[in-house]
Amino acid sequence: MRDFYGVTLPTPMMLGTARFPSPAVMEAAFRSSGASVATVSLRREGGAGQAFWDMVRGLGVHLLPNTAGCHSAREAITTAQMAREYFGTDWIKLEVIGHADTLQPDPFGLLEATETLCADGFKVFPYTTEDQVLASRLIDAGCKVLMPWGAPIGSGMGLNNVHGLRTLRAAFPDVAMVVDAGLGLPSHAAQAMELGFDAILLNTAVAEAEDPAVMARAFALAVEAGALSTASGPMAMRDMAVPSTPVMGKAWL
Amino acid sequence: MRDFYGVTLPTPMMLGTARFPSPAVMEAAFRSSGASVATVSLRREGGAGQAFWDMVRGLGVHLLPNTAGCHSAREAITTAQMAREYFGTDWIKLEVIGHADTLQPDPFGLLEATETLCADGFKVFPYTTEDQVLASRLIDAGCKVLMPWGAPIGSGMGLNNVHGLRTLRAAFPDVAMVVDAGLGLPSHAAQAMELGFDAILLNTAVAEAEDPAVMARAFALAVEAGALSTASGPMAMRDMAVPSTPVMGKAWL
Amino acid sequence: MRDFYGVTLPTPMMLGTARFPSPAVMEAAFRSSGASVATVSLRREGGAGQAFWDMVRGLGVHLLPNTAGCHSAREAITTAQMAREYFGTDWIKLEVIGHADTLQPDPFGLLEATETLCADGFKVFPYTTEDQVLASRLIDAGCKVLMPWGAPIGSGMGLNNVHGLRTLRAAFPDVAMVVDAGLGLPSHAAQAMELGFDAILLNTAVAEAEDPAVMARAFALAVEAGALSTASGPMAMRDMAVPSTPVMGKAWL
Amino acid sequence: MRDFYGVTLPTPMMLGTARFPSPAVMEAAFRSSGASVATVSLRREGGAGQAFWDMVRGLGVHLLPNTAGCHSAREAITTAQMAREYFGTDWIKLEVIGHADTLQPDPFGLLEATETLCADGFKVFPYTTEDQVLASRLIDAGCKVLMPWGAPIGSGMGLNNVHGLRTLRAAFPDVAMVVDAGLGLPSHAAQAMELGFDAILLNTAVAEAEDPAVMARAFALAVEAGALSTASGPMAMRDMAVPSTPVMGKAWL
Amino acid sequence: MKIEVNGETRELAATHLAQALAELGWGEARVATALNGSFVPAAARDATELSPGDRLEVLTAMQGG
Amino acid sequence: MKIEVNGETRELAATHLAQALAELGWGEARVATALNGSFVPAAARDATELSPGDRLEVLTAMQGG
Amino acid sequence: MKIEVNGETRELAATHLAQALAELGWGEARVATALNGSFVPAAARDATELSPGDRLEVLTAMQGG
Amino acid sequence: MKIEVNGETRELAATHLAQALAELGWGEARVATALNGSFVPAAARDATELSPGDRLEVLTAMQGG
Repeated sequence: MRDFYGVTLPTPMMLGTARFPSPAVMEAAFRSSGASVATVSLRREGGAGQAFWDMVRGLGVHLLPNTAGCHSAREAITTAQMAREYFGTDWIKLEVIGHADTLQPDPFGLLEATETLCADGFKVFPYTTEDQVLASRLIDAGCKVLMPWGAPIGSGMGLNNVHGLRTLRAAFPDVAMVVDAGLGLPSHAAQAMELGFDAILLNTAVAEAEDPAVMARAFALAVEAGALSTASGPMAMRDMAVPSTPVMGKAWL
Repeated sequence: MRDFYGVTLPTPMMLGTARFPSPAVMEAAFRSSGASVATVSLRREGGAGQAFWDMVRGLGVHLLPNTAGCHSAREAITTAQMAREYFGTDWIKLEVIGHADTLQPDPFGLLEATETLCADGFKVFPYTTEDQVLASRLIDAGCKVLMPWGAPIGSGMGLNNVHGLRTLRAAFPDVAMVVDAGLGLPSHAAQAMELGFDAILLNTAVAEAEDPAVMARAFALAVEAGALSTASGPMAMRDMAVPSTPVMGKAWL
Repeated sequence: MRDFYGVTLPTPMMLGTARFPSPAVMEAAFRSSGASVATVSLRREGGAGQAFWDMVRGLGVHLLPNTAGCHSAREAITTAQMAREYFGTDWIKLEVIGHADTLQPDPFGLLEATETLCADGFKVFPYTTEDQVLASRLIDAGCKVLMPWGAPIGSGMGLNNVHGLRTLRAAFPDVAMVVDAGLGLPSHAAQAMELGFDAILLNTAVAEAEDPAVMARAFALAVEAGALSTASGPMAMRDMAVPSTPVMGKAWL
Repeated sequence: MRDFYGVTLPTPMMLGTARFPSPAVMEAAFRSSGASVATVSLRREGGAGQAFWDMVRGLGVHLLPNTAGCHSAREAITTAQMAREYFGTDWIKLEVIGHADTLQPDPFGLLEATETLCADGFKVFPYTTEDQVLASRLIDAGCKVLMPWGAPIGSGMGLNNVHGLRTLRAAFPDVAMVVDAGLGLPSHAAQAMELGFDAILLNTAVAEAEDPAVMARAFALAVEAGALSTASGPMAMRDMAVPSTPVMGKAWL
Repeated sequence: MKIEVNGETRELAATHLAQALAELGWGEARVATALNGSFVPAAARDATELSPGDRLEVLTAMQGG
Repeated sequence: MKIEVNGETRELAATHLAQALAELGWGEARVATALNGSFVPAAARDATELSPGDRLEVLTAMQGG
Repeated sequence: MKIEVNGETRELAATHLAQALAELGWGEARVATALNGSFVPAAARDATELSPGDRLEVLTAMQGG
Repeated sequence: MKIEVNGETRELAATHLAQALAELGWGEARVATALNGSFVPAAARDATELSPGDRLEVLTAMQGG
């Protein structure tokens, strides 16, 4: 598997920490899935911060702070700087939201923030679209990882633009790519890996399942399945049938 | 998982034994996937039969003889009787082929052969279409398992008629159903299990992969993923985005 | 366009007469669409029959009586005989319903009724599935027209199994085929004609539109569009972009 | 139909003038389709310019010059200025290409050129993606028309991201939107109009058909069909069947 | 005698189908008839005897899809 | 007599199926048999007479999908 | 002086950011700080003067997707 | 002087754009012009001086998609 800014992850699965019914259920989901990265955020101190901080450190996974909810480059940059100090990592999942309904990335604010943060030594994981031109600009700015969306955050629709994602993957074969947002079922995750992506990041589909720990495990198996499939050289699809059982030696009855 | 004529399978994966580059590779695929059923056939004795028989018995899995290549009920019935004696099992994967190009089941010949074989004590696994009326007739004839196709045998197209398969699954909630034929990628297998099917049967997608043992493992993980997903109560798909990270407590920057 | 039992239709559109808000609206839909066939049924005399009969004759189109609601071959055969006398035509849209929820055709009852009616001189328009083996049996029985479903009656889902329909179309190039049931939007109708079908039959999508006459016109244009497309030799789909504007002579600015 | 910078078009179809086998065939395509806008370009004078100019003026349609092949805002701006003088129109189909393989728009160069040209009094028709944030920036810059792609230019794939296009359409209900590029079949055009788009622009699918004039007519009918469908209030899609023929009064046979 | 007409039991004086239709007020009406599930052509109505308990269907044109 | 074995005409001295299998070198082999399109169980091979032109199928395990 | 802390106006005696955090009970807490929209590293809190009306954000770890 | 016209180097006597177009045989032709990447309106051609090495583009209508 490609590395992420020099880090080789044990599993191609990144998991959010939000929307779980309880911290215990969240921990169970990390254990059952073997997710190797946990996304976290910064919010106003209300007393619960220390306990959450202790807990996520206890997960023994890489922490990936996000800039969720930031609608401008400036907000995202300041949030990233605060996160680097708080979480002690220069990894940042950079979200610059362009629209409240779709939570889609703002290509302009995203590029601006990416250029500033890369110059400031951050290792940026940009939450982006499948736009290939935007991708090339982010790579020029210093990104070694891209996180294109599959569908709007929390929608569970899966991969809305398979052709666009395939084109993006093919355009930058050497860049690590993570499908982030919109996955709803394990088959979506397997499909993403079959398209050649390097990992997935998900949260809602696991946290909102009736049994998050089991669903987390299901996604973990699906991404591994998709990765193995890509590695094992799939058959070519055919438009006609071909008998699997040999016809030769068939009896005349 | 539902049982198959009283037998509970350790894994929801059935694997064919044909088209592998070598017996050793085939055995490796069974080991890596943990497939619990192996499909086999009868062909004219050419000297290789005994060795193959010894080998498949050595796999330690349930054997499911097929009637591949039979184009009439009579042929299929005679083949089934010979298979029962040879393989010492009353399980039969009943194929009555209706057309050489698509290898699609012949609904009429299939029903006729099913009625005869069920009456004769066979445990029939009918290779059928997603046709719900045909399904009900096969169930009336005594089938406790159905094997609807996903796509033409060996095509690797996946699930050509998702709505039809979903309708079939919903119509007979208590009948064990195996998606047989046409699967090309693990995501197809996961999707089948997410639709509520109980197992998959595949051959070409594994045997024709560059590394069959790894692809077999990929499919095994995918079916487990799909089964766990169904068991864990997936989220409902939404048409709009919903932030995963809480908005409350967001800083004003 | 292929003929239908020797009759060449002026337009490849057949329209049902049910579920319209009023007879006047229904007539408007026929006028605006130029539909060349109207489907009708027989029901218990309640006093309204004569007026409806006068009205549909006034449409000046071919009448195609159906056997809607018949769940057995016997019922369908008797209904067909009554319809032939009443409507004075040997055309019959043969429906033998296999399941009340999906209203899908019963392949067995349909074939039985078709064989009896063809032998009795009827010109059968069988409402069938995309099943190619069933199709060949219906053709052997004497059908010169097939009416495969696109989706369940009244669902408006469009073409649920495009691959199956394409295969059916290719298998019997000389048989007139009408996509019947399940069309919801004009694009579905255009797609059916692009797949090489010869006509469509619809009812609910028109009758339940807010403005049935306008929707009927929309479908009429769509089927003509699809038919012209097939006739004019469409471009081949490409996986990559090709500039339409010539690159040669481009200025260097 | 929405207007385009104050101009109401007689038909929602715009047609390119390139890749036709001959000028006569091109003229036939305009006549048969009733396309109301013709796209044209500027290239180095090689002697044929005057004749082409006379011919396109003779079409009696609105001319929409493009900036095809421009890979920078600067190139596109200069080309637009030259086109305004040459063709005597302030309409410009603004293309700023971001990648030679996909010919996809460059969001950054496109926005820069749009801002300059709108400020300079041009009526910009930007060739853009389905990106909603980019769309809002183009609208802020002064665009009253957007031309999102359906698929890469000349690919004929149709609408690659239906969800994205539906979202874009819903986000800006008052802006005229034209699906430009990638349409291959009339059903694609009908679908675009059913999604609520106001017109289509195509070229390759018509020019490369075996009979361009007939295919142009097919697309013209399809866009009209789609527009009428949207206007006539389509039925709601259902997941289950509903009989069209009334069940009441059904005989007991 | 009592026979079932379009699902309702009726007391009729008629002994033959043609008479029954007249008695039911359908003498002139354009209808198609089936007796006990079998089609009876118009030409055969005069000669078709009725028996108590017969199931008569008298059908006419209706909207259809 | 001449019978057809797995699609090839063979001259056999055997008069019964069991003998034929032995003569064909399949006396000990694990096989399933059909004569003229009908299954013949192993237990019935001794008693199964052959006639000239009979069609004998002798099958064994093979790969299948 | 009055400054705005996490969106609420507070009356503080502190003149520098470090003092303010102590006065607010966050002297020991693991937090990240921003003043008027700009990040203030922990090391700079002692030297960072406050002015009336300043907007102070004091953030901590929270769930995120 | 030598200037580049539509990508080809040409030796011209003309000192201004309008003269150059005439010398190139495009005096009457309907064309649009750009000099060194910038648009030159028709009205400005008389007054537009040329310098050695200038890049002149002379464009006309062509098919477009």
